[in-house]
Amino acid sequence: MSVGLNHYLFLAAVLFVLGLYAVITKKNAVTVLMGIELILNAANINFVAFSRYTDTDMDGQVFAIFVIVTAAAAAAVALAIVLNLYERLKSINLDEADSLSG
Amino acid sequence: MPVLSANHAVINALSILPTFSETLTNVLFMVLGAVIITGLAALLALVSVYLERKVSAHMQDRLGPMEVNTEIPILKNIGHGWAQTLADAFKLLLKEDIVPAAADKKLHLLAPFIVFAATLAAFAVLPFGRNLIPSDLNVGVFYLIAISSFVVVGIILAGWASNNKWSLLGAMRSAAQIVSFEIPASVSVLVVIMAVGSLNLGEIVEFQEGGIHRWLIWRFFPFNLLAFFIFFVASLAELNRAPFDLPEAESEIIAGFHTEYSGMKFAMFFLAEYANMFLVGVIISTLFLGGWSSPFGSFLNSAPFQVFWVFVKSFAIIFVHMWLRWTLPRVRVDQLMYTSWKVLTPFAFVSMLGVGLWMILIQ
Amino acid sequence: MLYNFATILVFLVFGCLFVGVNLLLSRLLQTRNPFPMKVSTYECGELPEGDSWIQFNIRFYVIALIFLIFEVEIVFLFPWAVVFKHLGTFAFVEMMIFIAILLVGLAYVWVKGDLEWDKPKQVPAQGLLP
Amino acid sequence: MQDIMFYMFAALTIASAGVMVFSRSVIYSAVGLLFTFFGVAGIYVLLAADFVAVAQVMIYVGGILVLLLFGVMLSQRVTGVNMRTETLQTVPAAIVAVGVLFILFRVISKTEWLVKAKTTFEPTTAKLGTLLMTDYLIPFEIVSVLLLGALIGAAFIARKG
Amino acid sequence: MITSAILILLLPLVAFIIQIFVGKRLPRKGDWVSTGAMFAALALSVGIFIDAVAQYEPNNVLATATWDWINFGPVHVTFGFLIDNLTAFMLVVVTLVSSLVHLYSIGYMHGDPRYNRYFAYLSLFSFSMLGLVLVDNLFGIYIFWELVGLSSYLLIGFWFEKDSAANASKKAFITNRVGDVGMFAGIMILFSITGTFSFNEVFAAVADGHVGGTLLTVAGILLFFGAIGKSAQFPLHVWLPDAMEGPTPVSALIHAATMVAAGVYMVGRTFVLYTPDALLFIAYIGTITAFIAATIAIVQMDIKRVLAYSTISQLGYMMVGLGTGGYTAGLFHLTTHAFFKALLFLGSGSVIHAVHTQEMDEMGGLRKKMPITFWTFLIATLSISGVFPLSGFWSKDAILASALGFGMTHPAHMPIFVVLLLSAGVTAFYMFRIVFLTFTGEPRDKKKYDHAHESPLTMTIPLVVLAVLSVGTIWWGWVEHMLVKPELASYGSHVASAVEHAAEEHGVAHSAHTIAMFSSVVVATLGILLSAVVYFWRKISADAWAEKLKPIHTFLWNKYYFDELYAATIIRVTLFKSRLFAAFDLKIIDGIVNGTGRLTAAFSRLQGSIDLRGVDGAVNFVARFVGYLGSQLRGLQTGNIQAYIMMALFAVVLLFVFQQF
Repeated sequence: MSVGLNHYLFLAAVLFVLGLYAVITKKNAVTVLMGIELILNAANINFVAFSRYTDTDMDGQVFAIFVIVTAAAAAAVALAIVLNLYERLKSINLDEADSLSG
Repeated sequence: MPVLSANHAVINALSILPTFSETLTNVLFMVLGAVIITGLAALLALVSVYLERKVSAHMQDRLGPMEVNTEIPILKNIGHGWAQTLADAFKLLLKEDIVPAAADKKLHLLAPFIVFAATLAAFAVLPFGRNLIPSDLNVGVFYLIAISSFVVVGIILAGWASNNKWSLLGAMRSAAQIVSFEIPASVSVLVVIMAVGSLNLGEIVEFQEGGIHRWLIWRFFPFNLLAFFIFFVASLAELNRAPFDLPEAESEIIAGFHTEYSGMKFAMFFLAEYANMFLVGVIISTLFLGGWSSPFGSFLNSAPFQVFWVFVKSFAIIFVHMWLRWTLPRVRVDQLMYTSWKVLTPFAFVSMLGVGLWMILIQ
Repeated sequence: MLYNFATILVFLVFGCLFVGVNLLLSRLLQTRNPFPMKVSTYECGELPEGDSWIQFNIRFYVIALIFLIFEVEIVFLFPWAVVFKHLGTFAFVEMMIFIAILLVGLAYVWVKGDLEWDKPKQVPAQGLLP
Repeated sequence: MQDIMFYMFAALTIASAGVMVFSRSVIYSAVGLLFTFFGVAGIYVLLAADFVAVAQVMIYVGGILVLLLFGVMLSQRVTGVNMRTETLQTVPAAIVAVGVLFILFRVISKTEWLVKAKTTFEPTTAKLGTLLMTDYLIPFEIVSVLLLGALIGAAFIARKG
Repeated sequence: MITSAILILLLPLVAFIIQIFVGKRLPRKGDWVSTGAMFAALALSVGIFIDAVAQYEPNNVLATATWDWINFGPVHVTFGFLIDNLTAFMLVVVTLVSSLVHLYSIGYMHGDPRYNRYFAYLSLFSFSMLGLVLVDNLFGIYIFWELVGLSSYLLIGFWFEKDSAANASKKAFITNRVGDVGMFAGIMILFSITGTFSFNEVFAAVADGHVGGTLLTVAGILLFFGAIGKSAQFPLHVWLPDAMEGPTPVSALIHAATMVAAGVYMVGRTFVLYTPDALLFIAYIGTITAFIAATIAIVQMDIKRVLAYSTISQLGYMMVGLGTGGYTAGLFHLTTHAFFKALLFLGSGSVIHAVHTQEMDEMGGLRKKMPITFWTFLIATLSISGVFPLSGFWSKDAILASALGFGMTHPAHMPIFVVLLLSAGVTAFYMFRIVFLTFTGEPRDKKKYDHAHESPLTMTIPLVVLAVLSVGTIWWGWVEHMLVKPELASYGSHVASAVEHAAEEHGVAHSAHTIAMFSSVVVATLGILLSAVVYFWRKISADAWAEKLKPIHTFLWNKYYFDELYAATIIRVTLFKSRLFAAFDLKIIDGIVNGTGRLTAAFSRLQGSIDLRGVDGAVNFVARFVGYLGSQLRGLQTGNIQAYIMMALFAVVLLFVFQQF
């Protein structure tokens, strides 16, 4: 059966859920970041798939690029924060980073 | 797709094989290309190792490897220890592959795969002749830069897998070095792209055909030359060679990230390094020195000569690389970073600006 | 266009194949005598002491960060460069603005001294950077 | 041929994503992530988005993954290999994940998409270039500001830390 | 003309104001102020009268003036003066008697502590009386009507320290008010129909049939109620005898000449309004009053009370005159009566002044002591009894003639004439009884007799002037000509009967006139002779007859027990009602109030408890519940970001699941 739009969407959905699972379960902040990257990738697949399979010409891809770029910026800042967190708490397990105080 | 139809025609013409369906011929041809290129890469690596040792020897007024020879009659009388690297290869084949106990077995094994595969993948895009481009990728140059980032990851993994703080430190350092020199390299490549107007390596070369004066190095006079120089220096750093060979500098941190590697895995890294050197050579010749176009314009511009010119130009560049290795003193780490960020990057942007303005004003 | 990518994929596969074959070959031919001393981590000959990890200077991260931001910038530059010939000066000015903004970033990082790569102070392995 | 490629890449991506999610060690997740990015790049190629594929490889693998690895290196006190990343509340997370998956599948299968598939594979870089410069100029400039902000922010935070 | 009318009206008012505010500090306590004002008004009135006589037109309107008084929305109430022959007559009568009384009071009230206030009240009374006469609309009349009532109340109760005076003034005022209510109702009926108060508009409306027959009769009767109250007619006459408590000049002015005449004047002014039935009603009331008053007067010993009853009786005559269509006769009798009755009162005043007692059995033989008073008194008595040449004869005769005429045309009503004739005789009898008892015979009280002396000049001059006026025979011609009954012809159909009634009467007039004249003279002389026999020559002893006719005597002595009757009925009823209301008020209202008080107290206690336990309880419960909820929820806020994401996603899934079903 030829590969239609739904296949890509299903793939994206699976990736999304895996990413979500990682974000929820992993205690290690970096892994959580990886999970987030995974989620963003899933979204990107959808964008490109729609750009390919519907009549919006290149918008999907441009959007995908912007997502990639923003993801990069986000990852950079997030990681900086994680390092800072590590500096303070000597560990980057998220469940230990639950106090709001300074 | 010109290549495709050409290959098809050639095979049918040869009618060696029964006429296959279109896709099968494509696959067949791809595999053929891949085999040739891989063999070429390996061969070239060995040759350049040999060349390296010969050149560095002669530069230091000594002979270099002379003894190793074979009994085979024709090859025997070449002399000059031509089979030295072949012998080394066989040696490494037989050497024991020591994997440190504390190392992470799987990653230790995976690292060479990633590095070599990435390097080889880069070869797919190189234009050896008008129709001799294994994969005439439209986003060719951009792909090349992307593939180099695979190597970085491979190096970091290698450093980490060997669980040796010196190798890890070496890996991090070489990664940082490659990473920080990648920016000026990319920007200088951009300068070329702006001039040519396409990412396809074939088109870049066709843009430069017709004699040495059309080579990109001379056009838009100062800026392209500046870009060439920046790219040349940046590629040196990315190869971890010569003045920037800090990571596996003998006097510094042992053998850098592949200290814990021995035997065939070490050979793979070594091979990847020299293949990379040749790769950089071809890239520089394609981008700046007119690729397969002969310096004399249309003369000597037929198919075999195109390949000839590619090899001549790339070996010339390799020679310069080697030359620099034994002339320039090693650079300190902070000087390394200084050159990359505070010298090369600004000048790269300046050249880009220059070319841009030049083209706007002239148009 | 798909064909080209296919070739790349084939090249990748052959790359791995080449490495795989060689490693397999060497595994068959090599002599094996792993004894503890040989397999311990190589410390220029001395005994390896302390864990293999030492606290890294934050500098590596900052470098990677700057690299990432500029790489993203370059990703945006490439399509522009490709169509640079056909675009008018207006696009050129736009791009100059784009680059100028990011050069401001570079200047900031430069001024703040994140690019200097001073020698890491000799700190005992276990110690933490202040 | 194309379908085979799709299934191959899809399998690769999902497998590596699985490795990333279910692996104990952070490094293994990183490697998993590497192959996921590579798989996703392959998917983009199949969707005739060549520039995006290469950009994906370049930024994600070359940039973000390197950054993540650096981050991991700099934040791991524990020696060597056994860098366990414990997990918490896995069971409820699994249930919720399956639920969300179920929801997404229903939604995807239920809605009829306005499918108008394209068959040709044209190079996209030139079009992207023009598009970026014309229609998406403002986001383009905003992205530059965003990047500047991210750079300064991250540098500042990293330095302060 | 109008300016003089205004002046006439304002002079007494100004005098009153001056008197009230600065009276005490003026020399001679300001009596000259009010008397002077009165004489000025008299002069002006005589001026107007001369004009009227000069024009010599029957019922001609000398001058009118109207001002807009109230106009809100559709209602336009105008206020103004109407001066015609009737007004001229009344002006002269009122101002003349009033100024004479003022003169007389100077002497009589000499030395009284509230001397100035007395004159102020007199001026007020004159002002209101003049106003009543001048005004051209019903509402105006009503206002001055009340003012007159007020001033009579003040004057009757002048010596308020005497309880009897205070009670008398209250009694007078209340009885007047009862009458006024009827009058007010009548005015309002007319107003509600015609929408206006002024006479000519109301008369025009009546003329062109706007006002329905029965309704007009009812209005007429109600208006007449006012007259009954004011002129002390049959049911409401009880207040006049008690009003004698006031000073004698007051009685003379108010209760003889002017105020009591107001009723008659009002009936005369609004004569056209009365339908035949109303006129019949008036006539009957008049006759009854005349007869009753006359009979009571016979047995009274107090000189002023006798005169009071005689006044009531004479007013009855006037009403009968008007009632039986003798418009001019009634009004003429009013003027003549004003003069001789004023004279009688003032005369009795000087007698009382002299012997300091009002009881006739303590007097006697004062003829020698007070010759002027005696002679003036005798003339007045002759006039009132209807002896031939005097004015009293003419007016009384005219009334009797009209009554007879009426009787002839309506044989059913013949008794009116008979009763009237009888009471005329009785009148003559009791008048001469007074003369004989006071002035002739032996003095019964030696000490008083010696002390008696002729009154000073200020008191005797008015007596003489009045005496001359009482005699005045020559007027009848004028009056007859000047005060012609308003043209009945102008009435609408409903008054047709009145029209033909007048024509007939005209025809019959001559024959009735002669018969009436003859019979009245006979009756008068009989009365006089009978009185002389009993009191002068003492052939028949009054007391013996009193014994013989014991029941009748006591009945008359107690004034037909009217007071007792009223006391028994109205007063007790009112008292009973008041007691009832008081009780009602006490028990029920207070009960209610206390009940609500207690209820509120109980309710507030209840509400308090509810508030304490209920509301506070609820509030505390809510607080505790929220606290408990909070503590439970705190568990959720673990601070673990991933837990939050988990919960959020769980919610999404739940939402989706629910959305499905």
